[in-house]
Amino acid sequence: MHEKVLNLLETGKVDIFLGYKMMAGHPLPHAFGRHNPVEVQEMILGPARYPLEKLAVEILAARPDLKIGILARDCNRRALNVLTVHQQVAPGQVQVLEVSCCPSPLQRHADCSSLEAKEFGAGKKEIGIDNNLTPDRLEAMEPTERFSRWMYEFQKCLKCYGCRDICPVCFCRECSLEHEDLIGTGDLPPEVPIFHLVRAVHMAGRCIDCGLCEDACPVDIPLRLLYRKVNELVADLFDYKTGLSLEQPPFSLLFDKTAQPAAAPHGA
Amino acid sequence: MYKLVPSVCSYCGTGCGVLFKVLDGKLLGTLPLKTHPVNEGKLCIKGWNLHEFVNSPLRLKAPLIRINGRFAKVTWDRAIRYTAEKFREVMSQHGPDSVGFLASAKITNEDNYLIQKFARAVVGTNNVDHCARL
Amino acid sequence: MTLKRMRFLKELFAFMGLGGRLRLEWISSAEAQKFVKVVSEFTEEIRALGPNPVGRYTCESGKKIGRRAACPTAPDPVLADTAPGPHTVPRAAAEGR
Amino acid sequence: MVECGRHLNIKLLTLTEVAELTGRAGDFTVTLTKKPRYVDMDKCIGCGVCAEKCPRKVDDEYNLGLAKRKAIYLKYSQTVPLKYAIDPVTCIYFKKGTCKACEKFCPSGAINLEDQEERFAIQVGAVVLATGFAPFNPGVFDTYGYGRYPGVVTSLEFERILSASGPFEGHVVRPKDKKEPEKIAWLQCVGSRDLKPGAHSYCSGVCCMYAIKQAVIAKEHAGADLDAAIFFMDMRTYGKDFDRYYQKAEHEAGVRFVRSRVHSLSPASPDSLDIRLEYVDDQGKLQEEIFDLVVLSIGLEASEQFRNLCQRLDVKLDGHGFTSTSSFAPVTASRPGVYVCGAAAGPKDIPYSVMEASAAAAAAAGELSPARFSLVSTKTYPPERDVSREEPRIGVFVCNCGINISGVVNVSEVAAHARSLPHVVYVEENLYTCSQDTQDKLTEVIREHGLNRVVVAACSPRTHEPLFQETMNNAGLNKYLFEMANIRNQDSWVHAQEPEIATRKAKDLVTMAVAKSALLNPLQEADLPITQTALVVGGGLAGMAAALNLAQQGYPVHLVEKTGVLGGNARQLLTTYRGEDVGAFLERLEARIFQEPRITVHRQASITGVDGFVGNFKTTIATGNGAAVIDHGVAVLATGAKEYKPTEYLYGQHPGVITQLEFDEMLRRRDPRLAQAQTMAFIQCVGSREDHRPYCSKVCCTHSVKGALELLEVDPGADIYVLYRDMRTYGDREDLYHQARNRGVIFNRYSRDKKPVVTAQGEKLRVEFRDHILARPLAVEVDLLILAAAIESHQDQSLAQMYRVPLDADGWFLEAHQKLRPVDFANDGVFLCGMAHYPKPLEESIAQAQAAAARAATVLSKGTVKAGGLVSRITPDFCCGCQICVNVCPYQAIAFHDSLGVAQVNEVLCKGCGACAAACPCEAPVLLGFNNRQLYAQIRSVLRSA
Repeated sequence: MHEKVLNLLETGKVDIFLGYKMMAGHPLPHAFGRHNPVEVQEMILGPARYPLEKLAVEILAARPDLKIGILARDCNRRALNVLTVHQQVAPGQVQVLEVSCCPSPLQRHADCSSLEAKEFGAGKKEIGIDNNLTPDRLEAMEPTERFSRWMYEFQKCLKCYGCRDICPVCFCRECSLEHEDLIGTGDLPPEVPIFHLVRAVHMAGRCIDCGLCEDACPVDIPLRLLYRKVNELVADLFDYKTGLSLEQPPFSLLFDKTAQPAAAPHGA
Repeated sequence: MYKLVPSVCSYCGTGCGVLFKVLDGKLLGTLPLKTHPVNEGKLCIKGWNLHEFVNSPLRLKAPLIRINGRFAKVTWDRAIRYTAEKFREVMSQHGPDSVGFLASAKITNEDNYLIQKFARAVVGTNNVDHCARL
Repeated sequence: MTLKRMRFLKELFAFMGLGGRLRLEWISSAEAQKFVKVVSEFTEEIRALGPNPVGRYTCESGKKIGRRAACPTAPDPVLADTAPGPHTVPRAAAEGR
Repeated sequence: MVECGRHLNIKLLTLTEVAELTGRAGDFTVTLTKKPRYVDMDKCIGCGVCAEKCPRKVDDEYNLGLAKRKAIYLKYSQTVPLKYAIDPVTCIYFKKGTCKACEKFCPSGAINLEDQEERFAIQVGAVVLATGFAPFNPGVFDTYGYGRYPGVVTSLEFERILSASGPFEGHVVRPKDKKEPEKIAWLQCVGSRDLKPGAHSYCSGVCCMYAIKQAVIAKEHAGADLDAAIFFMDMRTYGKDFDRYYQKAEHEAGVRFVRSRVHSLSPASPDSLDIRLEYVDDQGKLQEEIFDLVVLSIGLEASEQFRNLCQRLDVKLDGHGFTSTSSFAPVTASRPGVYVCGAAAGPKDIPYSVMEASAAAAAAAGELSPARFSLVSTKTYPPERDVSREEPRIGVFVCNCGINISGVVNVSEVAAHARSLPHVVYVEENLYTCSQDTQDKLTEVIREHGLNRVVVAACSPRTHEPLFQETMNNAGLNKYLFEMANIRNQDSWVHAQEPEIATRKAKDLVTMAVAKSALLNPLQEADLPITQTALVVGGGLAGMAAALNLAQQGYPVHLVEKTGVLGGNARQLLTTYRGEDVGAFLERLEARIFQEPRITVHRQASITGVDGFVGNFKTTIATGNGAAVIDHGVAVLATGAKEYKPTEYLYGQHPGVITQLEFDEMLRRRDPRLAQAQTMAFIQCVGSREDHRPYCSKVCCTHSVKGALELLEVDPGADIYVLYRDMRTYGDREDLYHQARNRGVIFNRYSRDKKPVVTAQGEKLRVEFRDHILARPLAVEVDLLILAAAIESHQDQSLAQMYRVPLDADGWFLEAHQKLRPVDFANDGVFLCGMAHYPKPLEESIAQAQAAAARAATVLSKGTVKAGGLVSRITPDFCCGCQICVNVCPYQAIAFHDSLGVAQVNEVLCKGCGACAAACPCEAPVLLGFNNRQLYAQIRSVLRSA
């Protein structure tokens, strides 16, 4: 692993490699550079998860001249695919070094898409939604009960925007969630349930189910459950497999990808 | 070139762990520190925007005194001297309870301790408060 | 496309427990009768479903549940005893503003 | 109609007849007789009080006697001009000399019972006849019992029964007893394809399609249980997408199709309104069925009046009483300078009538081009007031629309409500806000009260917004500071039975309009100059005709042809169905093209790239001499189609099997095989009306019949078989079909699942098929087998993409609207004609070519195109460059700017549909005039008031 990173740096294939390193007692994301090859030996794989691809795209936005490599688990890879079809990064601009999933302490399985949330207390299970539920298990409940439970969850929202800020595929410059005409300002919790439904709809064809949003949520709203349902619908109704390929146009609820010619040439 | 710098949120007393994204010496953004025992990878909206005030054009970097109705930049010496004079003036006329102290979450606990000590022991008033309670 | 888009929203609403409140029909400008029929039918359907439950979380002034204590709204039928109120918002966060 | 009525350069003369036409093309004097209306058009405000008070009720001819009207009346509610008229035949005053109720009650003193007939003359350069058709009157035959049996109605009457604005508001009932029918039968070919005296031998061409439509709609209105049966001889669904509609009607809607000619009707029992139908079915068995209602699908005919008119105008008629035209000049009447379009020149449907209308305009415009712009009026407006620093001052005008709105909605209450709304400083009620005097007053009020936003609560913006916007301009306000609330079509008309609810809804609609109007901003439109040159793609017949007409109208034309010769498929045709020599015509046309200095012909040229948009296209063509860039303002796509090369029936394997075009070639060369051949067969629908090509190729039936007749010319003793699925010799082509049968051509029908079987027998061929009358298999040995091969599209994806126009599922170019805009595309500045649109005979291609030229000239003649107004604008700072908007834009108006990394809207192409604004994840596009703030203000205002 270290060899590969060193090789990427030394051959000039990348200028910066984003991986992890222990610092101040924490496993932290770190930018390894060519100038300090010894440091590369200190690179570790985990156990924390950060949206490295998001960091890479942010760097590229300010310094398009750089070439960046990232340590990519499956979710990083999918996110990068989504960012590429949305023209946020040109294909190949970010080199990936694939590693196996998934060192998060929240994760008991190696497969990221079955990433499970921690155990929750009895209170939440009784009146809220257990983050470990699957969409079908939630759907087995009566609609009125389901609605109350969702409302319970949404009302806890602190409007910290953490779900958006950590999200690797949230790249918009102007966020609808901050748009005064769409979401009223100045109230807590934010407009229930519009705030979360707006975000859910915006996640259609974008969410790659990495679970970082739920990790970052200070009040444990089962966001993955919501977005997972959204993407189930996207897959069933539109036959669109989010993040699985670079060969598809960006998803939009407004047009059918099959009826469209290939996507327009890539921009900068 | 690009660094991720661990730090502690300066907004309130909770002490959440944060990670600053720094590119070419410029602060790009804030991330929660995933493994920090206090916040476990979560932040409130203020923490998420911790970097905002650092580069904000509205940030005050020098003391201002209103001169002829307009704020003017002055030296710390002058500002402190001016404040001390005014305090003395007010307190000599109306007593120590006529003044109060507001402390900030953006300074350290030690500094906050000093402020309340200053209010209580030096000035002699209990009129001291902190922005987290406002 | 519209069909798929509406199914998407319909199912999403249903997932939230708000099913049956969205309907898509094709009515041309020449089909006034159909329009009347569809709108009347749907109005009845909606009426049968009862008031929009979202309304329970919003009171007349448009203020959200965060200020619900002042809001004379119907109790939550499912969670009548444990209805979440402002107290469920963690205090620190509420005060942080 | 409204557009026609308000156009500055169209003068409407109603109740007027042409008495005489003297002079010559380019300089005619038309003598007109104007019948008295007895109502002053300038004073009448169309309020309807007169009709309400008129005591005389008469049958309403618009509803074909199914409803009543008064002696003073409007033909129907959307009449243009919206002015009442007195029918002197039934008016009590004109009969008995007293009454005058209308005069007494008219609020504007518009009644003039002394009105006299006027005779006057006007000078014109060209005359267009668009007099339409008369419906066939089935009452002349006993057999149908029309007029005697109340259970029998004509298709036109049924159309009114189905109509929401008709006497039963779209409820399907039997007029006499209002019974809801359970079974309805349509009888096709009533008065058409009928040699009885009084009927017509030709096919009316439109009845099959309208009967299917009526059956489908009747089932929609009355429920799927309704048994709808259509009795027909041949199903003639030959138009674009018609066969699909037919298939859907049969297989999805469940309409019953019965192939049979019903000979007579009788009442089911002496006292019943139900009708007994006796007919012979496909198997030759006599059947009997009882129907609640029988609809006679009546044909189209030329009226007596029309024939008299043509006599006065010295315009020749054909044998059926329609104007006589040549296939090569389909809209030109026999008298020079007189043009004809629509059903006046023979039965035809809406799209083709619309096409011909444009074609007639083009033909006339070619004639009149020297005088262009000499008599037109234009408008000038005062400069626009800058309202950007003003608080909104909204004026609300609530319209009574005569009794249309006030009959239901409490208008005063709505007006009072409007006064209570924020920013509203002036409220007025009008009897007719759209009347001319109100417009003048509006202008005054805007000035006097310093209004800077205007809301009219009246009817549909679709019809009236332009009028009010013009008034805004007259008052020195930007026209986009105007907003309409539709309290008529969407309120008083819908909730006629619930006045209180309607009033509440009207208030809500006004509240919303006011909330939005407060946030309206002035929008600017810019005039962009255009290149007044046309590019025609395709040098076939349609392309040539379009190019020639545009050149005659005075515009430079580039004609681009991919092969080395002009003429396209027409080169291979021998004669038209009327027997006119196609080759000779092509030579004349080609000569004129090459003589015309305004036309540049590019042969062996292909289009490799297209840039720009309406008014300013740049098309790159590659020729033998390298590439060239052509600047042009409009493009006409006339790329034609091709004959399908069959794989069926031993084609290509046996020399005796040929296609129709190859057959024409043999006729031209007088191939000796034709004279030697004793027995010949034609097979129709080879490759057409199949799963993968589910359309009718339209021309082949006539072509085969014509071919059979040609063969009989060569050898009158030849045995000729035509194997068909439905004979589709529409219009007067039916005469050829009739002639062919008379002369012994054997026509035998086959069904799609039992196709003829062809086997080789040495030099001969054996064709096996099933005789549909004897119901027995037959086999004939033929010398020559002619296949009516389908016409296929070129499936030219790349051309379609370059000009940003769509192709339909069959590869034909898809027009903007199949009925009303048959030669336009949704993308401005690009037009289509000829077989690139759909298979069609030569005369229809020429008419469509002229139509495309006319439509193209409407762009070229203006000299500029408008940009801006209600368009989308992308805020570059918010654009994240994902290009979703580029993909969703149906008008291809958004391009991605590579170096800036943002998407940009071309304001000329943008139609303001808002798809980009809805699709953008980042709220970057702002739809001017419908932005988020405005829309949310509307929603919030109404939720607040609810």
